[in-house]
This record gives sequence, C-alpha cells and structure tokens, in this order.
Amino acid sequence: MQNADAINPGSMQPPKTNYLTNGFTVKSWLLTKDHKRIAIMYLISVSAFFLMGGVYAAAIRLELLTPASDLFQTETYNKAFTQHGILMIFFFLIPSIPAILGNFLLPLMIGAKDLALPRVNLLSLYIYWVGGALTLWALMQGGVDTGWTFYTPYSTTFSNSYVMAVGLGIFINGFSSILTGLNFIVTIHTMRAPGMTWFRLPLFVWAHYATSLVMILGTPVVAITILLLAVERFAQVGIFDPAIGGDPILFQHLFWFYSHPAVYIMILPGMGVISELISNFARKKIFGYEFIAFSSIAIAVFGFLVWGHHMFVSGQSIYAGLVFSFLTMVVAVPSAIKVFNWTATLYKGSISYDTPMLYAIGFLGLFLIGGLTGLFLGSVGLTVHLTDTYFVVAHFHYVMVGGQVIAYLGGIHYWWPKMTGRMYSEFWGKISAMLVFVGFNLTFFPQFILGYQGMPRRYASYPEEFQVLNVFSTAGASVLGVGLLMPVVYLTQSLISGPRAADNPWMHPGLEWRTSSPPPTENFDQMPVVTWEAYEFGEESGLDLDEARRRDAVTVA
Amino acid sequence: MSDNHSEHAHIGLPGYTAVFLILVVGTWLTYVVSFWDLDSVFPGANTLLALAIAFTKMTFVMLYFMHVRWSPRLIWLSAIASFFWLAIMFAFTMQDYLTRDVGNFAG
Amino acid sequence: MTTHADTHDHHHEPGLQHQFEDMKQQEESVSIGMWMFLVQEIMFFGGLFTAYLVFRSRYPMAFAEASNHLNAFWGGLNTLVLIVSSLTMALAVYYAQKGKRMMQVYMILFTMFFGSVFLGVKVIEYKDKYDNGLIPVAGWNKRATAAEIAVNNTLVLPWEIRADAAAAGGKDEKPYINPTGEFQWRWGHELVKYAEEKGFLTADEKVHYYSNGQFDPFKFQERVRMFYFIYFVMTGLHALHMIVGLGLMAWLLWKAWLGTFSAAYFAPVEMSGLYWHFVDIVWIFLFPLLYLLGRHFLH
Amino acid sequence: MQTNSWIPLFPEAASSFAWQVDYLYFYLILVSVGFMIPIVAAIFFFVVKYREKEKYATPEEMHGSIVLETVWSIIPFVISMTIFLGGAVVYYTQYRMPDDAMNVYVVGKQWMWKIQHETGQREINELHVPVNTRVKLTMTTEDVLHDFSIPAFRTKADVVPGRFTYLWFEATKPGAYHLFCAEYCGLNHSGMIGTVYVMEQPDFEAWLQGNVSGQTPVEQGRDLFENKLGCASCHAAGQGQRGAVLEGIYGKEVSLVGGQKTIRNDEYIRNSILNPGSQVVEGYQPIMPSFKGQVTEEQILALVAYIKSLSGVDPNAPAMTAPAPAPANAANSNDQGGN
Ligand code: HEA
Ligand code: HEA
Ligand code: HEC
Ligand code: CUA
Ligand SMILES: [Cu+2]
Repeated sequence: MQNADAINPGSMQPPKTNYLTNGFTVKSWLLTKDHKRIAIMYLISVSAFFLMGGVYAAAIRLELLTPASDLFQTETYNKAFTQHGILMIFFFLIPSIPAILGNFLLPLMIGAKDLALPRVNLLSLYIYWVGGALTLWALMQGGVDTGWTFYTPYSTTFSNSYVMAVGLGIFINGFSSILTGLNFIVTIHTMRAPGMTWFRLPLFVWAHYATSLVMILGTPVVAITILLLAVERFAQVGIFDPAIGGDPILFQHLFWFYSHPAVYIMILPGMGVISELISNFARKKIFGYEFIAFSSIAIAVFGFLVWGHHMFVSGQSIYAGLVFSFLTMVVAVPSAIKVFNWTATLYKGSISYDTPMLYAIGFLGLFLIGGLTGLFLGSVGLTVHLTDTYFVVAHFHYVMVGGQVIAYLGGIHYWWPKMTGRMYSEFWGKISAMLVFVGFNLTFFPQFILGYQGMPRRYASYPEEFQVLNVFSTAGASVLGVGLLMPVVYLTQSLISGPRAADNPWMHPGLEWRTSSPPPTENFDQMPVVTWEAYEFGEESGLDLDEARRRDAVTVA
Repeated sequence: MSDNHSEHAHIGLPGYTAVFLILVVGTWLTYVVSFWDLDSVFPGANTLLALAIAFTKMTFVMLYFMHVRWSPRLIWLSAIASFFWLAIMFAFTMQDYLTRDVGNFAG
Repeated sequence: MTTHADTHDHHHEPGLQHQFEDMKQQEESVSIGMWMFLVQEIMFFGGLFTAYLVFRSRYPMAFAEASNHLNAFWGGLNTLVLIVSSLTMALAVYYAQKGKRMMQVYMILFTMFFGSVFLGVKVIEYKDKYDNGLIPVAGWNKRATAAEIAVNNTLVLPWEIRADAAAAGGKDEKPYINPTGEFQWRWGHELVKYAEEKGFLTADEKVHYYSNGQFDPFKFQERVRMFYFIYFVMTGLHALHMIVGLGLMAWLLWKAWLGTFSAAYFAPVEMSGLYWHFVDIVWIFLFPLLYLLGRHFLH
Repeated sequence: MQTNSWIPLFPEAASSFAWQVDYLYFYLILVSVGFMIPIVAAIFFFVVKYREKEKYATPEEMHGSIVLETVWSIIPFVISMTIFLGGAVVYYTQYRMPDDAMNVYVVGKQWMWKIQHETGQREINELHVPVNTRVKLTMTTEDVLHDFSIPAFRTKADVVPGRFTYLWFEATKPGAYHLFCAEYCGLNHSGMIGTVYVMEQPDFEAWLQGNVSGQTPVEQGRDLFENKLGCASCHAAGQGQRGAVLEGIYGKEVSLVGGQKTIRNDEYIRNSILNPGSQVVEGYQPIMPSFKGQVTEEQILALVAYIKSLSGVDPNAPAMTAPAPAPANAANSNDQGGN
C-alpha cells in the first residue's frame, strides 16, 4: 500500500510540510489564515452541530412512536423539533458544504493561494462560533419552542422561552454566512489563475458563486427581521403583534424573503458537488456545462421571487398566492435542466461505483422525489390541503437530507484523500451509503402518505390511525442514524491507519488534484497555468493515465 | 477602481464642490416641497417627489463621491442589483397588501 | 484580471498581502469585497424600509401625525452636516491619491468632526423625545418628580406645538409631567379629523383608530408609538453605523498621520470612504421619510 | 373515528371540492412518476451498460446539445404550467366564498376552538354541520395564529389575530371528521383538535333544538370534559398536564394562591368553571379560561357530576355546599345542603 505514492509522480520528492504539519500548536490553528485549516475547524464544529441536531431528531422520532405524548412533556417535544430545525438549518446545513468543502476547495480549484480575504474568512469562523455558543447557551438555559420559523405573535408575545437569546445567536451566525459569501464572490472574481476563464471553472465553483449571491442578498434581511422581533419582544411595540397594531403576515414576508432563497443555499452547493462527482465517476465532460452553470444563477435569482408559496393559507391575498404559485413553477425548471444534464452525462461514460458515486446516484433519485413533491406544494389548490402536514416535512427532508446531506457525504468521501492524505475504507463506505439510502427512504417516504392523510406537523400526539406509518418512520430513522454514524467511525479510523492517498487518486484534471495530498500551505508550488477545459479526462490535460494504471496495479498487488 | 493608479479620473476640487452644492440644494428642495400639498394633485405625489429627490441625491453621491462613474462594470452591476433586489422585496410584499380585497374571496 | 504573471519574484510592495500577486489584484479584491458588503448593508436596511412602507401605507395619518412631532429643523441640519462630511470624506480620498499627507489628515479630522456633530444633534433629538415621553419603551421616558407634579399637572406639547402655543400668547414652557415614564400621546389627532372631513380616511385606518364608531385616542396612540419604534430602530441603527464609521476614521487618521497612504496605496481610505458615503445615503432617505412626509397636512 | 376511503392509506373525501384536490394530486403523481420512471430507468441503464471496462478510460467527449436543452426546458415548463393552472382552479373553488352559505363563527384560542352558530348554539372543539349545505366559517383568534384544518374536506386556513379569515365547504357525507389546528400555536398545539360532525338535515335540526342525548349526567359530563369542552386538554392525567389534578379532590381542602383555604364542593367546582381566576389553586398558573357563556347550566351540572365521580363520590349523593371544617377524609361528608 505504501508503495502507491512512491510511484505517483509528484510524491517522489522528499516529504515536505503540508498545511496540516505546518505548525502543531493550538495557536497555529486558532490564528491561522489558511483556508484549509479554517475548513477543517468548520468540519469539526459543523459535525458537532449535526450530531446535536441528530439527537433531537432521535428524540422526535421516539416520541412519535406512540400516538400519545408520553415520552416527553409536550413542551419538551416542542422544544425538540424547534431546536432540531434551528441547529440543522442554521448551524449545520447552511454552512455544511460552503464553509467546509467550499472553503477548502475553492482556492484550490481556481489555482489561488488562498481566499481573497483570509482574515475575513477567519472572522466568519469566529462569528459562527460566537453565534453557536450563544445558541447553545440558550438551549441549556431552557431552549426555545417557537418552531424554527419563529412565527409572530407567538414568538414575540406568548412564548416564555429563550427566543431573544436564540434569535441573537442566529442573527450573529448570519454574518458568518454573509462573510463567507462575500469572500467567495471576491475570490472567484479576482483570484483565478492564468488561463482559468469563467467557462473553465468547475461547476462546483459556479454553484458556490450562485450560493454566495443568495447569502449576500438574503441573509441581511433575516438578520434585520430577527432583530425587529427581538426588539419588539423587548419593547412590546406592535410591528408584528396585531394586538397592538402590528402585522404577523409582514413577519412571514420578511422571514421567507430570506428563508426561501435560503433553501437554495442549502441545495446549490450540493448540486455543485454532484456535478463534480458525476463527471468524475463517468470520466466524462459534464453534459451541457453552460446550462448547468447558468441554471445555478437562474435558481439563485428566481429563488427570490417565490417566497410567498410558504404563505398560501396564511391570509395573504389570493392574487399574491397565484403569482407566487406561478413563479414557483418557473423556478423548478432550472432544477429540471440540471437533472437531465446529469443523467445525460452518464450516457456513454465509463462509470465506476466508488462510494462517492453511490451517494451521487442516491442524490439524483432522492432530489428528484424531493423536487417533484415541491411541485405538489407549489400548486396552490393542493397545498391548501398539504401545507403544515407531514407532506411538507417529507418534502423538505427529501431535498435537504436526501439532497444536500447526501451530496455533502459524497463530497466528503470524494475529497477526503485530498483533505487528509488518507484513503477511507471503500468497503465500509459502500455499506454506510446503502444504509443511509434505505434508512432515509424508510423514514421519510411514509411521511408523504401521512401528510396526505392529514397528519399535521409539530404534533406531539396524534390520532391513533396514524401510528403504523409513524412506526415505520421511526424504524427507518434508526437505520439512518446507524448509517450516518458509521462514517464518523471509519473516517476517523482512516486518519490513523488508512492507506496513504495519492495526489490524484481519481485521475481528475481539476487543479485541486494537481497539488500534493494534503496540499501545502500555499496550495501550489508554482502558480498553475490552465490550458485545458474543465473536465477533460484525457491525456491532453496533462494526466498521465498509464502511470496511474501502473500505480494501481502495484497497490492491488 | 480605476484601471491605472497614476491617473485617477476624478472631478477634482471644483467638481466635488459642485456635487456638494447640488446635494445642498436637493436637501433644501426636499424640505420646501414637503410643505406643498401635492397629494391633492394625486395621492402619494408628495411621497413620490420626496423619493425622486432623494434618489437624485443618492445618484450623485454614488457616481461622484463613490467614484462609481469610473468603476468597472461589476461595481455598476452590484449597485444596480442591490436596488433591484430591494424593489423585489417592496413590490412583492406590497402586491399582497394591495390586493387583499380583490375578488369575492373575503366574503 | 486573469493575466497576472505567474512569477514569484515580485518585490513586496507596502501592504501587499501574501495571497495576492500584485497590488492591482489586491485593490480589486478589496474594492469588490467592500461593494459586496455595501450590497449586504442595503438589504439589511431594506428590511426596515419594507416594514416602514407597509405601515406607512396602512396608517398614513398616524404616521403623519407622529412625523409632525419630529423636529425637521434638526433633521435638516443633520442632513446638511452629513453632506458636508461626505464632501470632506471625498476630499480625503482625493488628497490621499495626491499623496498630500496634511490635507488628508485635515479632511479626515473634518469628517470626524461633522460625524460627531451629527451624533451630537441626534443626542439632542433623542433627549427631546425622552423629555416628551415619546420613547416607545415602557418606563424609558423622563419621569416627573413629585414636586413637579405638585406644581403643574398639565402636559407640555412637543417642540413645534409648544412654539405655536407660545406665539399664540400661551403660557411659557411648562415642565413635562409624565410620572410613569410611559409613552405619551394624549394630544393631536387633528389629522384624523381633517382626513375624515376630507373623506380620505381609509376604511382600514378607521378600524385601527376607532372604537365603537368613535375616535379612540389609545388605539391611535399605539399606531403613533409604532412610528416611533420604527424611527428609533432606523435612526438607532444608522447612528450605530456612524459610530463604527468614526472608529474607522480614527484608525485612518492614525495611518494617514504616519504617512501610510500614497498615490500607490490608498485603498483603505477609499474603502472607508465608500462606507461613509453609504451611511450618508441611508440618511438621505431617512430624512424625508421620517421627518418630512405628511408635513403639508399641518402646515 | 375516521372511516377510510376505498384506496388504502387514503383519507376520506367528504366535501364538494375534495375530489378536485384528489384529482390534482393524482395528476401530480402521474407527472412525477412520468418523470421518475424514464429518468431512473435511464440512470440504471447507463450505469450498467457503461460501467467501467478499463480503468481511467477516456470516453468520447460530448459537449451538449442546444436542441436537447431547449426541449427539456420547454417540456417541464409547459407541464408545470398545467400544474399551476390546475392548482389555481382548485384554489379558486376553495377560497372563493359562496354568497348563500350558512354562517358559522369560529374563534381560535390557545388551545381550543370556540364555535358559534348563527342560531346561537355554541360549541367547543366540535362543529356540527348539515350535509349538502354550504357552510362559511368566519374566523379569528384571541391570541396567536392557529389554523382551522379539516383534512377530509381538503381545506384549511390560518386564523389570524386582529382580522378575519374565511373558509367554506359543503360536506357531502355524514360522519365524524378530524378537526386539527395546523398552525403551530405553542404548548398544546397538538391538543387543539376536535371533530366535525356532518349530519343529515333532520338530525341537524334536532341537534339545533338542543336534542338531549340519552346519556347519564356522568357520561354526559365525561363527554363534555373529554371532548366537547376540551377540559381534558389541560386536565388529562399524565405528563404535560397543566391543569390541576381532579382525581380524588372532591370534598378535600385546597390552598389557593393568596393564602386562603377552602373546601372543594359543588359551588367551588362551578366557580372554577365559570370564574377560574377568582380561586387559583396554589402551584398553578391562572391560565384556565372562563367558560362563562359557553356552558349551560345543565352542562355544569353534568360536569360537577363527572368530577365528583372522579373522587368516587356517588353523583346522586346529596351535594355538599357549606364549607365544612371537615377532616381530610370527609369525602363522603353527610353535610346537608340544598342546591
Ligand atoms: C434544500 C432545500 C429545499 C429545496 C431545494 C426545495 C425546493 C423546492 N421547494 Fe421546498 N421547502 C424546503 C426546502 C427546500 N425546498 C423547506 C425547508 C420547506 C419547509 C419550511 C417550513 O415550513 O418549515 C419547504 C417548503 C416548501 C413549500 C411550502 C410548503 C408549505 O409549508 O405549505 C413549497 C411550496 O411551494 C415548496 C416548493 C418547492 C419547490 C417547487 C422546489 C423546487 O426548487 C424543486 C425543483 C426540483 C424539481 C422540480 C425536480 C427536478 C425536475 C424534474 C425531474 C423535471 C420535472 C419538472 C417539472 C415538470 C417542472 N417547498
Ligand atoms: C438540515 C436539515 C435537517 C436534517 C439533516 C434533518 C434530519 C432529520 N430530521 Fe428533521 N427537520 C428539519 C431539518 C432537518 N432534519 C427542519 C427544518 C424541521 C422543521 C422544524 C420545525 O417544525 O420548526 C424538521 C422537523 C423534523 C420532524 C417533524 C417534527 C414535527 O413537525 O413534529 C421530524 C419527524 O420525524 C424530523 C426527523 C428527522 C430525522 C429522523 C432526521 C435524520 O436524518 C437525522 C439523522 C442524523 C443523525 C442520527 C445524526 C448523525 C450525526 C453525525 C453523523 C455527526 C457525527 C459527528 C461527530 C460525532 C463529530 N425532522
Ligand atoms: C387552558 C387549560 C384549562 C382548561 C381548558 C380547563 N382547565 Fe380547569 N384548571 C386549569 C388550571 C391551570 C387549574 C389550576 C389553577 C386554577 O385553579 O385556576 C384548573 C383548575 C380547575 C379546577 C379546580 C381544581 C382544584 O384542584 O381545586 C376545576 C374543578 C377545574 N379546573 C375544572 C375544569 C373544567 C370542568 C374544565 C372544562 C369545562 C376545565 N377545568 C378546563 C386549566 C384548565
Ligand atoms: Cu392552535 Cu395550533
Ligand atoms: Cu420555499
């Protein structure tokens, strides 16, 4: 095994320091401006939040095993799903791919030494920590029970939980996301290596560009909304509370102005990852590159026009409901384009089934279901029946877990050798990918049926006829939980005893693979000059494929 | 930012002063017109005029004080885009409020 | 922008950070970064403007009434002050580019001076609201002492009405009586009457000002209080931005004094300038929206 | 309670426009399956057929095709427009209020539905309506957002404080259907449920006449307590119970907030229902709403009978009124007193 890198060109030189070995003190981590180290710190923090969100999910599923509200008090249940939603969305899913993979890979992919504003990058991590710490503190003090949507006037006047503290945590955390987006946009504009034109950028970069747009244009609005909510709670003036002249629907407008586009913050990076995975494991240039690139931008832009589809039954005007429904349909088309192009990329490829590819294929199926059920919800007349039922819960878990989380896992596996210099275990990787897939479907598919039957969401207890499907769902969640915890084990294990990874284990032409694994602090020994198009898997982009085959032969032997 | 450090295409002292004077006049104007009853011409006329003046003032500040006039397209784009997004937020929110009574839905 | 040479032997220019190849790339990055930040800021204030828009269009009379009790003189003065500071800021950039150290320092000093004047005026205004019981938070207004209550138990109206009353031969200013420190709005619903006479009081407004077919001062007060809430949040956030701006200026002043900036390196001045002008622009909108709209009704 | 439809796992459809919603749903399923099958089949086919034959092969490049892209942009767009139009039509029937409907007024409140008929009847967490009649609900709430949702009728609408929202339906099948609060409204959101009874016209008339059922007072009281008035939403035993424990209390002494003590007799229980704020039990929040105006005297009697039965008191035993300086075990006190 150890011979593998001996043959790989580029590793013949004496071992040099990489970003991981460049300083071992705590200070060298906490004060680093290296985007790769910041990404690793994000990886650890975000995983911790994921685990916490997962614990709340387990609590939710256990309570729902039986119709009565018997395991916890109703109040505890309400806090559980609220905190599950808040942690998962604001502290896990939004930063997941951008702050970890995006941070790590963006400069590498475009041939830069770092992000354009490294100090801002570190600042965003600190802001994330401060926001997270405040939120955790509030959760320990007693938590919050408003639902992650914070609808007024419950949140402003009636809830006796720690709304302000959690709100402040989210407010602060928002700026972390804004700064990340800002940094990405600047970096993509100014830091591309010579020859790296816009249309040679990996689609991962395009997806992050679109994501960053949403972060910059949307996040401040939710920040100010939550600020208003907190000030109203404090001063008891009615901006949102109708008892004193305010308007609860205004809150919903402002909240969803951000939070609908935010769901695209939660899927576009995943789509970027999937573009990379599909083309790599089919060893083919992605089909319709420009269309995928522009559809990302289109999603980001049109995503701002549809927020009212969360408010179809809220009492907004009928006319507005129709307009928002229409635009919701329009915004689904760019996603459709992506799905078709991914599928077409497989045509006449040379497809291998490594773990990341299993995730990518899983993503296609699950996102398809999630997206198509989004259309159900976008169709006004139908949503009147479906809204606020488990159908919605199933829809968004399909896109968020089946989409982004799966893409995130695929991405982590795919770039793991680059990030750590070690190979994970293919065997365990495949097992866990399949467990996740099966467990996920078993958890959330029954919820579509429950939803159409009318089971409302956010219910601690429910009528008995819904129990059977809920039992399925809880059973599925257990499988899913096992599937998700396995990577924690075998990935950690790979750090200690995993085989050393080659610089370019997949023989991919992208710039991130043209430096050592793990990369040195300044990423490249020499400023790369790009002369090839994106995703050229042949020899013309400088890949020595025969060498790689020999390398593998030795590894296998 | 200009393409070349050595020649900053700016309007110089007289230019800056001129812009300044425009802004002062704008402020004075917006104050004065606020006392005219334009709403009797058509409702909202006062607001419209006040916003038009504010917009003009802003344009001068952005173009000259903030050097947008000599900036690359990207800066123009981001300036315009941010107002476009504001417009989306205003328009789509108000479309709800202004059409609450349309049709026989309320009863 | 993608053509910078792939050499590593560039000499280190002052202020060039390691991740960049040359100054041009750095300046471009910083400038785009600053603009993206401003875009973010615009959306941040945008949320507030949306709230303002919704409520102003719903309660025009209450908002006009409330706005009439802001002091347009101070607001106008502050607009001018900010415009002057914007000019001096622009000139600070101008002189930085010219490499004139002392002029730069003066201009930054002027900018800081006018910025502080602005904040000073804001303090005067806030104090006036405090004295007159117009702060929309319970118990945050001036409380009358027992002695004051004993001497005089009439309300004193805010600035203009007070002046009008004095001109009309009324009594001198009286001490303001507000024993609880609550928000006070006992006066002035002339506008509602006026609007009703003229027939442009909307049905929606009636719902929100009237109880049982009668004008209800307490309901009306809540709508007025809402205006003041928005007023304080907006101007408060704006003032916060001014304070941050002043901090930035102080840092610039120090740098400029050390002679850091030259025709080749002045990005920090320019970037701080962008920020300062942005804050000015926000005020350009706040002034008419908060102080002026609806003024014609009462004058 | 819910009768099931002939399709397994499918909810009862019992309103005039429920079929429209169902058809729209089936149409969307059709569209979804229509996209799923070809796409998933294509993926499987490609993945198997073009599986890696040689490591690091370089398959022929394909850049894309404008024609294909256009086709697969336009087709989804057109289909999505049919979905939009279908939705719009259904929405129109759901949310356009009929002129000639029977009016019912609904007030949401943490955590119960208070309903009043035009003819004056009031009910809580229950709605009785005649079949094949258009019913229009005019709704508001006393506190936070709620949402009046009847899955079998395929309709719902948020109930917003400070204004009215409206809902209408025409029930087509007699039966009992779930009524849910579908907008999160705090602690007992999941307890804010009830039942919609669709009755044949004559039955409904009878109901309007206040047709008394053949229940005993205790049964009637239990029914009121558990279903009709929603007392159980706070007083049901177990975790999450926010109201006072009612089992075994009758005739015992109670300490009230403020320090007084009193004996729980019939008057006390009656007062607890009509005027709960006046005697708050120590250790509880004064959150119990007053039921004044919503319970008839007969109902109070039934409730008292039921609460007594919880303490093992024979409801027919003479009522206890005078606050007796009785020992704690005076549950079966013989103190006399008229009603
Ligand atoms: C990653 C997050 C994510 C993503 C990507 C999406 C994507 C979409 N969502 Fe989802 N959504 C959420 C997260 C997400 N959503 C969340 C969290 C909520 C609930 C919030 C809460 O209340 O707590 C929600 C709720 C929600 C609602 C409100 C439900 C309600 O509360 O009543 C609606 C309504 O329109 C909706 C619609 C859509 C649509 C149309 C898309 C589209 O973008 C999907 C587009 C994709 C496809 C369409 C599939 C691929 C296309 C084809 C295979 C071709 C065929 C296509 C056509 C015929 C057009 N979503
Ligand atoms: C990113 C978003 C995200 C994710 C990943 C999940 C994941 C899961 N969610 Fe949730 N969910 C939401 C977002 C998310 N959810 C939101 C926004 C709501 C709405 C809240 C509201 O109504 O306000 C919601 C609500 C919600 C409900 C509805 C509650 C209700 O309405 O009453 C349910 C019920 O089944 C549920 C279940 C689950 C389950 C079983 C998972 C499982 O997939 C979880 C599996 C995860 C684990 C078991 C943890 C594994 C952890 C690791 C692998 C990390 C380990 C790392 C280290 C140790 C370093 N979720
Ligand atoms: C919103 C919750 C709620 C509902 C609904 C409710 N209660 Fe209560 N109830 C309480 C609480 C809390 C207390 C204790 C505080 C008090 O005495 O007011 C209480 C106290 C009582 C008591 C006195 C108990 C004692 O220990 O002395 C009686 C009797 C009672 N309720 C009966 C009823 C009946 C009958 C109904 C239905 C018609 C009802 N409650 C509905 C919350 C509720
Ligand atoms: Cu009422 Cu939920
Ligand atoms: Cu949405």
